[in-house]
Amino acid sequence: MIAGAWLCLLAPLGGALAITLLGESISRRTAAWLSTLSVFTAFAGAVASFAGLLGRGHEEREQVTTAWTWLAAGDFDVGLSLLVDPLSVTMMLIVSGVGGLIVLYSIGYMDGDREERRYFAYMSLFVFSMLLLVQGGNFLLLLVGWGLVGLASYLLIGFWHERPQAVAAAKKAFVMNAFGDATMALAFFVLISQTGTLDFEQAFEGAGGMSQTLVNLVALGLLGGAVAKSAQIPLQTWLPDAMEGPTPVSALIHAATMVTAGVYLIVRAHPIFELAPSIADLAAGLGAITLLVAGLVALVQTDIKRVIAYSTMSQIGYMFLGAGLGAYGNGMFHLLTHAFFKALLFLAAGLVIHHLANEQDIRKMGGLRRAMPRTYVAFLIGSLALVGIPPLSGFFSKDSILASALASGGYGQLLFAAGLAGALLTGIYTFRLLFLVFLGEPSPLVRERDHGHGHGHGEGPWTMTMPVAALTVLAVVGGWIQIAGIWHPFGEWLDPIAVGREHLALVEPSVTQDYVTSVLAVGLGVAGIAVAWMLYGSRKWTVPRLAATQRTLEHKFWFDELYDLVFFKPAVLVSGLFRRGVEEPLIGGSIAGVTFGAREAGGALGEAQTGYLRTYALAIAGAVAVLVVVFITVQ
Amino acid sequence: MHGPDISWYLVVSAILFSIGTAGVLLRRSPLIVLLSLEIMLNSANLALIAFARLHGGHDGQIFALAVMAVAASEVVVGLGLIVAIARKRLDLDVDRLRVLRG
Amino acid sequence: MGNVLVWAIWILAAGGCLVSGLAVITFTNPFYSALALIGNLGSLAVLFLLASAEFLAAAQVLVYAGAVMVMFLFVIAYLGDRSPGSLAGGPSWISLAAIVAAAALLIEVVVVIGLKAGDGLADEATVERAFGSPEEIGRLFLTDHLLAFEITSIVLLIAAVGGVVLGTRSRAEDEEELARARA
Amino acid sequence: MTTTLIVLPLAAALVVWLLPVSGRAAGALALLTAFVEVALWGLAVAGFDFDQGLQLQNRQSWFSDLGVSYHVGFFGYSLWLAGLTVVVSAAAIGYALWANRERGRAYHGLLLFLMGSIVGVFTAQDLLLFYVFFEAMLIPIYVLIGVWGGPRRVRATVTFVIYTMAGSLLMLAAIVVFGLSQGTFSLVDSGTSANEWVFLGFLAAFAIKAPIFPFHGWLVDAYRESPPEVAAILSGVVSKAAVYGLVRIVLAKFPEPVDDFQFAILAFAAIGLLYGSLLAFRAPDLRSVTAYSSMAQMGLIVLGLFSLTDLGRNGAILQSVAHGLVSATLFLLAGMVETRAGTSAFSVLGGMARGRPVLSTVLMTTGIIALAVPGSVAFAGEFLILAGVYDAGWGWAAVGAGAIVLAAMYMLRLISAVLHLARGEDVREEATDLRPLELALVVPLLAALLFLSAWPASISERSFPKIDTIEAAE
Repeated sequence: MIAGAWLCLLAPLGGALAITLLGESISRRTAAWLSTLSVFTAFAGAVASFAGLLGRGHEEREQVTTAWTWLAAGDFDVGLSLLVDPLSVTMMLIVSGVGGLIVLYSIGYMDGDREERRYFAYMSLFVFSMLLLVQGGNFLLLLVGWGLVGLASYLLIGFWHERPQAVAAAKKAFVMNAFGDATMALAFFVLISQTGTLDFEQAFEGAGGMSQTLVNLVALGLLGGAVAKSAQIPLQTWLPDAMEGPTPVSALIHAATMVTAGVYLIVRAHPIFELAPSIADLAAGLGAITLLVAGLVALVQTDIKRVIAYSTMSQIGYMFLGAGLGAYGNGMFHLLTHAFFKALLFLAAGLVIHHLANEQDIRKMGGLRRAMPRTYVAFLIGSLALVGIPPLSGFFSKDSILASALASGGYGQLLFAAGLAGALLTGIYTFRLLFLVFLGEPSPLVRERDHGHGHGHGEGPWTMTMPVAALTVLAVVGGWIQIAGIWHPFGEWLDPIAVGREHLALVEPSVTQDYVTSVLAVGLGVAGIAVAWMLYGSRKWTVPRLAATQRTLEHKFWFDELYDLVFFKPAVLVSGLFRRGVEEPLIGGSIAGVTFGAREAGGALGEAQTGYLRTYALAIAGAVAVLVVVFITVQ
Repeated sequence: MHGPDISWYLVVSAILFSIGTAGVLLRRSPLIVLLSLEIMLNSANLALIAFARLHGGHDGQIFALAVMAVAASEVVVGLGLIVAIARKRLDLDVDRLRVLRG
Repeated sequence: MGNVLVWAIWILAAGGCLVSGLAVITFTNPFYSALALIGNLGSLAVLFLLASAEFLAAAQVLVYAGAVMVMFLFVIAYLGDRSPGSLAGGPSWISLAAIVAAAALLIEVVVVIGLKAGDGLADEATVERAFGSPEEIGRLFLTDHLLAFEITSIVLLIAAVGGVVLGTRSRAEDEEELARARA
Repeated sequence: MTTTLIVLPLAAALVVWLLPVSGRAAGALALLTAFVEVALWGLAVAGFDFDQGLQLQNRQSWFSDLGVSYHVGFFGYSLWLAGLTVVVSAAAIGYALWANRERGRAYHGLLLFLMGSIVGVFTAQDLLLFYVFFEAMLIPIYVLIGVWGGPRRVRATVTFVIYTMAGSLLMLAAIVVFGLSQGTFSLVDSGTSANEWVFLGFLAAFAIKAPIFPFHGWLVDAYRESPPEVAAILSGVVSKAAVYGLVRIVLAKFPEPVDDFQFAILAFAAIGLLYGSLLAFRAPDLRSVTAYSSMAQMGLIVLGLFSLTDLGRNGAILQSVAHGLVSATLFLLAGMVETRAGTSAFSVLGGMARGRPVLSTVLMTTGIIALAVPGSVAFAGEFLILAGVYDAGWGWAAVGAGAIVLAAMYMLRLISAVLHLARGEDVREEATDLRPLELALVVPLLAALLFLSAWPASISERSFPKIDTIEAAE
């Protein structure tokens, strides 16, 4: 089991290193397969760990293994240790499993790119980092993984490094994530200073003895990291831009795995959030706001990937809502199903983009159903799962979150309402996308591609279609492992991560609440689909023209402009001020002043050099006379 | 053999030293400046010898002997310079030799 | 009786010393100045003798008054007529300051002798007859002060070399001379 | 052992200067010496007991009546700093050999001399000896910048000389006063002092050397005008002489003034950290960014040292080594970029990643470590430092955390400006990728960085003996 965990972690790292070091001595195709192989090896390791845990009693499902002391100073030390428990194994399975499928898909998608090797090295690096994040046995290693996934994300968003937008988006993503890293680090400093350790168990115990303010600060710092990584308001603006990266990257990093790390963090650190209920409520609230805002913005986006990106933000909002309210199991459950259907949507979108030679503007698409029937089915299933139509996976997971919200008091009910509104929005924007892309008359672009390509090409090579098929199946059946009110194997599986503490899920909705929620949510989802059909499918209604609203949504509520004004511009300004106001006049000026002064003084003293021998001699004699006086008086 | 005590020697030495100083500072001919320097050196020698007598040790005398040797060297170099200056057809005048002017 | 004689000789020598010193710096003709300096050195030698520095007195006469001054006289005979006799020029305050500085030094030393060291200078050590004799000096020079001795010899050597270098005509000067002769 | 480490390069320098060999041969000899140094240093590490204080001592009385002695030896932290010195110097000498500098004998002799004196600085256990090495270290730098530097080398040298001279004189005065009042110049035998003026004298010298805001006027010119390998040594190693001085002299000998001035020093360090980061963010070329980021990093290191905590102190040593390796690598890479494009100005660079995978991988990796991505050794150092300085006040840690974000901003800007976007005006299409020889220069440095990233505790756990403070170790 331990060996499985190490294999799982190290295989992708090995893959990345091998591809980097071998360089051009292997073909691009070999590099691609090497990477795929390494990720599937990791999956095998994860499965082995999973099997190992299943073979144990509930109480013994927590294993820590330490390779060596990673960082130590004084009394503080942190091991390079892995934690294998149900939570981390769940994440390992998602990351390596979905990751493996997506890397496989990339073989077809990236075929022919000049820098394929680099791409696959980065992909392996990402999987390694993500696994380190979820397997890390203490907060510091978690932060290391946290930073490394940010790095891999940066590298992959900016993969096409000759595109200015891609480079800018990559930088933006990294810097916003660095902000989150910094707040997390600050939280850790508080923990170290108060408890002397970053070990999960010990830190949780120590946190119990801290003052409320400090616990709140720690929780707030962690939340800052989570919000940045998961693109929640107010640190959400990087995610849509991140769509500049290759589509499989968006599927893997910006949908299935990395962006959900915030949820993982909240669940992992739940004892701290339980000690700081106000911050947990804040997390849930931010989730609710994000799911609404993202849903609204998604309504007007014209880039196929950006629509899906906003829906990702919105879905993670649900997870935050659940995790913040204490419904950890349900939050994780949604994380799992979301990984399936969102990866599916991205990969299907990738097929479309691939088919249309990198065109991403949905206004130029339409009527693709005929050209790409299988893709259409996959996309449809993904969309239905996203909207939460039974019996697809999204239904089970999203409704359980909403039911938990309904069950947790007044605040929860407020959030519940927001979640329901989000369900309506989800229906509208998801099917707007579907109808615009696949239904209607084929657009000029689509027709041209169909003719140019001929039909032999089909919908993509098997390396691309196979993962899509697999994810389609998972998106359908993925939700059946937990059915509200009937069976909860997933919740029970996750329970042991809080052995000896309260039950993992702090809120337990009643069966009635479950059914009420389901009826409402599904009803609203269907209503959303209907609205989308009237607007974009049958076009019986026209899209209302509300200029101000439209503009606000198109500018994504002006967040980018705001941050530019509040952070970037001042940084540039202050930097310029320092350069012109301090560095040049004061620091440089002081040097010039010293040189000038020295030259002047030299000139003045030069006057004293008369050249007359006796002035020098006189100086000596006078000095001696004075010195004698000094000696006499001093003695 | 009781002659004047050491303080008298020192007074003579001091007067000689002042005379030498005045000579160095006031005269224009480099030759006489050199001669005045000799007076100063010798006044110092006198003081050294007087102190040697006072303490009954030889160190002062040894020192004075070394000073003589140094004085001899100084004369050699000094005179050599004067001759060289003269050969360059420059004026033998300390007031004219002021290329070190700042 | 002996004391009176010693005093008399001492006063004569000291007086000669001071008078000849003044003469050195006042004569306009450097030749006379040099002769006065010989007198000065000679009277100093007498003072050395009275202070039990027999070897030094001898060295003073032989090396200084003899060898060094002869060299001086040669140079003066060669260049004396080209050397200005007057006092130095420049601003007059420099001359004034020079005299003040010299006087200040004198006064300071006298004050020091009188105020600070008066008593300590009265009782001089008793010395044996051999004090200051060539044997003593020579022995010390080759034992305790060997390093000083060697360094002195090196200084002399360097000075000798320096004198030779300074005295040698350079080729450029020769040619210049030649050109002038032709013209 | 210690004496050998110091004397070997000095002797080799003499040999190179005196023997009439070709520049290439001189370089080869210098490189060989550097390798031997690295090997010797490896032996020293192998035989070192990190739970003890001063080891590998050589002591010889020098001026006994003043209490001055030739006394050298290693503490854990100085061993790491010396290791940094020999490794970076070896790379620098290799670079000089590769670049085939004019007047090779003089050049390589100076580099060797520099290496020997820096090792001397890091091992000196006597104040006067420390001063001698400290000055001996500066002389070759003056010459290397002044003779082999860029177009504005004279100005750079003069500025550097003025600053360092001012610092050195203050330090000399402080040393004399301290030594005479203690009756000995030995760092081992002397006790502590509460004299604030002496303390400030030392502090000023090290603040200039580091440099700490506002004493950084010499920094940019010197780093931009020196030959790349000299800049590498200057920013990577020489600045760490300040770290050694602060640890060995200021912190160890002046506990009371350190307490009194802690706030002020932390404030200046924090200002330097932010100031350097902000200027790096707008600096116009590769070298200036590296220079200002060095300044920021030194601010961070000082922050760690003056947090007066175990975490901060160990973190500062770790960060010193990390930053030394990083900035040396960056300067060497800047030199390699300059040989291709003739400049390191961002406005005319760009797009070098296309078709140059090795260059882009190496620069990217270095840059990423430089911005302290979590998991890198620089991150480990920063983390320890900030965790330590949190105890001195949460505000310092917050400032430091803000600097993490700024570091990301300026390093990413550097990476993009060189590697990404459209091809810059001065980047010729045929400009080559890194050649194997160049790779051989930077890869060892990178390998060291990656090794330390995998195991930063190798340094942070082994810099100071565990039980105690520095004083008790003596």
